[in-house]
Amino acid sequence: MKITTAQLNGELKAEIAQISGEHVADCYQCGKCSAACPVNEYMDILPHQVLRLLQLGMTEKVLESKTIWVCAACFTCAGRCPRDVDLAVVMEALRAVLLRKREGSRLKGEEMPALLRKGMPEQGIVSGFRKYTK
Amino acid sequence: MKAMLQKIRKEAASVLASGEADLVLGWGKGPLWWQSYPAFIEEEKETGSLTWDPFCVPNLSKYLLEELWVKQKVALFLKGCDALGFNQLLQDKRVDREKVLIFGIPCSGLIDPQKVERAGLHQGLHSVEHQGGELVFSYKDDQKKEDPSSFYYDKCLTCRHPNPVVFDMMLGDAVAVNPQERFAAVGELEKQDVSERYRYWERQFSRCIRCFACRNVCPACSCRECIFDLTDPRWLGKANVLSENQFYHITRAFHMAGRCVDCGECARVCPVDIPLTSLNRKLIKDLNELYGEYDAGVEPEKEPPLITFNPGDPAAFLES
Amino acid sequence: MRRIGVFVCWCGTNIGATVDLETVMEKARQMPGVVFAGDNKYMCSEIGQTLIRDTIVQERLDRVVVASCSPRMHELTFRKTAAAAGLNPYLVEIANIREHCSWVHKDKAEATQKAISLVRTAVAKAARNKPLQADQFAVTHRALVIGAGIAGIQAALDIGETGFEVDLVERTPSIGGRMAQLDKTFPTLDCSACILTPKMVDVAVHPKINLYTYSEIEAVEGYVGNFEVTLRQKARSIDKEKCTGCGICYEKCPSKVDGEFEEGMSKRKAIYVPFPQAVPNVPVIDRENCRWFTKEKCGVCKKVCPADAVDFEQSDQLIKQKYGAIVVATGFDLVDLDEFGEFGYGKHPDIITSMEFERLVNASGPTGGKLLRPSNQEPPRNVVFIHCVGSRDKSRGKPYCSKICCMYTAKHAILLKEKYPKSQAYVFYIDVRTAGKEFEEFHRRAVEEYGAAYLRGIVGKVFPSGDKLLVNGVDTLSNQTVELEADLVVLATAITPRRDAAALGRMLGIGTDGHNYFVEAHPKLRPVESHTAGIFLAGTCQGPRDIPETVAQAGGAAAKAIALLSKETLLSDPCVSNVNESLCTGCLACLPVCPYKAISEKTITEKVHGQERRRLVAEINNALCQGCGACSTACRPGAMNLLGFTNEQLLAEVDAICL
Amino acid sequence: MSVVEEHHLFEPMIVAFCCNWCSYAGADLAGTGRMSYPANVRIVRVPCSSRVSPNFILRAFQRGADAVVVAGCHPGDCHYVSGNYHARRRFSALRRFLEFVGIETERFEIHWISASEGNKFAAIMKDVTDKIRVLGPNRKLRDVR
Repeated sequence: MKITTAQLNGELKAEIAQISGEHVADCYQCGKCSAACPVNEYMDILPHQVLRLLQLGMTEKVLESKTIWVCAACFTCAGRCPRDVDLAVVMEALRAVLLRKREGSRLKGEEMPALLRKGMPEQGIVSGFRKYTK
Repeated sequence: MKAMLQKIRKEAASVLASGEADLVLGWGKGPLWWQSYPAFIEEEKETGSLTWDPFCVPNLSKYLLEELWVKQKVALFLKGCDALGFNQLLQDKRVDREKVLIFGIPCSGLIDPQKVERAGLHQGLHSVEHQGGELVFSYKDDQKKEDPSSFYYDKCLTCRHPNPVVFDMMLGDAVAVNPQERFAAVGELEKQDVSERYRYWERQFSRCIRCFACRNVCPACSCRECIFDLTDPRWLGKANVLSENQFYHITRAFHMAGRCVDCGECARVCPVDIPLTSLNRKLIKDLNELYGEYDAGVEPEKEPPLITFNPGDPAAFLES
Repeated sequence: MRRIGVFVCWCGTNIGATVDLETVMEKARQMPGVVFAGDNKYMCSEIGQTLIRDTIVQERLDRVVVASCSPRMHELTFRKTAAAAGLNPYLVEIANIREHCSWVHKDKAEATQKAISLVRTAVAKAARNKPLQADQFAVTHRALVIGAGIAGIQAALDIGETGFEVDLVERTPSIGGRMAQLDKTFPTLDCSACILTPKMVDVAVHPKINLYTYSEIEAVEGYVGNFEVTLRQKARSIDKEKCTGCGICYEKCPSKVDGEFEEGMSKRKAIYVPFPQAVPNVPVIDRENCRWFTKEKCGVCKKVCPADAVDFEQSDQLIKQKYGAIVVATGFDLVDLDEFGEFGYGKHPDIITSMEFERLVNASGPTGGKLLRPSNQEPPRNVVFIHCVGSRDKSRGKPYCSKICCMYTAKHAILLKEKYPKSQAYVFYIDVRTAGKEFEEFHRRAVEEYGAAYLRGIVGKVFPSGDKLLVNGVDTLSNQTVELEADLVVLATAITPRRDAAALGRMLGIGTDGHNYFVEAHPKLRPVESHTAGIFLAGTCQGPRDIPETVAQAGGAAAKAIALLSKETLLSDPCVSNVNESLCTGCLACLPVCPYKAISEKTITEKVHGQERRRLVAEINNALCQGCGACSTACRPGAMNLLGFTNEQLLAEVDAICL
Repeated sequence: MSVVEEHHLFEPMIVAFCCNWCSYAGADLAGTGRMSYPANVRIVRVPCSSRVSPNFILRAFQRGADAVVVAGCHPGDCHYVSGNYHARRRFSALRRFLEFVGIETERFEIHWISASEGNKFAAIMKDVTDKIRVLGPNRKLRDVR
């Protein structure tokens, strides 16, 4: 896949920037997020690569990746980024783009009490909502 | 009241007789009931003309500016507010403390002649006196007794230092101090919105006739030549227009910022009754809030807020 | 009536492009007092200045307004031009129609209107300028150097060489600074002590350099040419003359303290000499930890001292001294690592900073130069170096690059391999920045000859596992996660200014930037001068730099100081406050607002109605006054007026600018 | 049309007193950085923010200024050590006092701008101009003779 000017300023890239409010250009690829990520070995593309691909406008490649679903939104990367780029929110934006286009939220609010009673930890529900609702 | 009068005359006589002072500043009685004017007594025999009644309001300390040039030692009588004024002159190095002998008079409040007139008691009135807790109005052939509280000057109602803060000898025992809240009027004005307040002050300042009485009576206004009289640079135009009046009153109030002893004389002498006290008290209130309580005139050695600082000062603007 | 000349500069196209200068000149001719308006492509050029000089003579101008760039650039140039034509230089005013107009307003019509307004304002001010004479004041031919690291030492030596007296003040017991802590220096791998110690000895024996170690600056007053500094010579509790430096005292001393020089990795005694090559080689008693001073017990050092040099009665001495110039060379500190928990500093002894690594490989260090793991004193096999710890970090550390870590980490990798040929260095980096002479070649030797493994990506987490350290990283070139088992982890920590730099800056009256580095007068054109005349900057107190740059800058600062000291007198700035004694009431409200204590009381006598009167007025010491104008604002009757920015001038400017 | 364009017909006139060592240098930096800001702002150079007297500010309003800005060094960075500390107290009192006599506080602003904050200078001047363009012309204190 060649990098072209059309790609470099594609409207999908702008949409993600608008949803997340983050400037992916701030990242200088130091790799700390990938290094710190607790689930990096289950990812097909590493977190710093997600940002690199977004910088290059290759958004489709990122949207097809497993990474954005593996991400547990634990914010370790955001806490350690020397450039203040909140990667967790970028991941959320990427998921939202897909959820909004395809099937909408996978979790329904009304199901939560039942899950709670079955012993689902609140943090799990919060992360779930962060991951699976548009 | 009579006792105080005897003491005043006795002390005045003794200092003149002993030569301790070559001038005594007191009050003399004018022909009308409310006239108690500043008296300059140099002979012992004239001390009999000195008076003391509820109208002895003029602050005598500002006359020192001229008298101390020609006199060796001046004795004078200072009420609570006068003493604050004297201390402000002292802080501005305008008077030499050694050349002044101060008799302090604890003051339980003076009577505003306009309030007497409004109460209709002034027809054929001869004199007014404090007796016991009451105010005695004596006419040609009868007397009336009233409760003094509705006749005091506004400034006396909020007086926080009726007992003089500086004196060589105190002529009476201290009086009770229970001042009313002095920032009430300022608080009311602050509640209005900005344009409403502007119209309020516009009405006040447009009445100003620039007679400069407020400047001439103010103990904190003691410059040899006032900035408003300068022509080069011309700070203030002579024309009596609103803009120049505003420039005058805002600048003068700002010259008083942190130095006004709140003696209320400016508002009292203003011929068109501009509420100048509210202007000064707004600055006192803000400076106290922002940079800590400072009671001008109580401790002359303490530096007023606007010529000192500390690095951690708060600001009334965003310090991004 | 005034005869004002307005000279408009095109500045090539910088001004001419967005301002219609013809209209500006036409409007200028109609302004009150203006008798001439001319222009030139480059008013500051020779031709431009000649135009001004000739016009002053031909048109008998008594005021000059130059509409050009910022007065901070060429006010001095145009003042000199006017003076050359016989016009008092302080009758020149500058209208800043470049930085404040043509460069910031794109719409030509708007920019032209603004330029006209700025010219009108400058004309109004110039009309009220008065001729001012700068008077002269003597220069004290003595320099003060604050901080005796390599920067301070070099500056002191350079100044001393020209015969001027130099006082070199150092806070710690010995000179040498950070460089003394280093083992080898890049890029030549010279032993740091071998090149530093000779200079330290030169300083000690130099006839013109007076050394004040274990001393601090207490107060600074005065101004260029006449600084008055109070030094606090802290009590060493040792008589310098008697002490032979034999060392028995610090052998026998019972109380042990973490050694600052050893970065806390080994202990020193309460009576101590920081390092063997210390100059002066005289110990100091650390009164906070000495049992005699804390609990009135012990006193062993005094008993065993063969030269009876220990003197508990010594007290701090305050020395007041006058100086003509000051060089600030206070050096740097390292960033506080509390914010960087992920690296585990402080949680495991084998996680150390690069400075601690320097001490471990240093022959006079805690392990006598044998690089051993602090945990088990074993030689390390796998050593991980991490770049940019706290540097280039906008969120928790410093946003800037500390400049020297890439080089010294490459040096550490080489030293490691030299000491232990079977060891392996891993360097986690973002970008390797080796831009100096021989620097890139030095880095490539570390990689090619000494086999250092460079991994692109900053470590995510370091945590102990067993007796090893697990390092989680990533290589962003191959996009592989990395997990290393390391024996030692070395953090290249960011450089920061001294913790008390801001306080010293305020004491000296020099500015500090957002990070507390001292600010130079101009980053490109005046790098070694501070904004305050007579105070110069050398070394890392102004920003991260390496030893070659520090020494070069120290030479530069010394040259500037020498240029200043070589003068007999200096011209003072005539823009000082002036008292109109007839207006002054002597209230002295101005006195407390003067930051330079330049105002004092004066009693004058005058005849009024035949009577002799004495009264108080304010008096300005023109030498001390720096022209800030605080007194003019505090003066209610307007008696105090700052020349150059008088009340008349500023009111005229406000009137003109609002037209 | 955004609020600002709606008021486009009125062009405010803003006087800015800038201290030579910090904010004036910041304005210069905005210039060298070609950071454009509205031409409504006119700068008067003073050695220190403590040289700006309340009278100059009143005079500016009298002569028709719609807003006045005083810019100085950040506290602690003053080239004259304590100049801006005095200015901070003086203008804090003045700002509240002007509001008391009816002048909107938006018309009198104080900012600390260092010599390296060119962008901040441009941003502040643009922000003040936009705010005053919305607030409208200032009739108060104006000498209409």
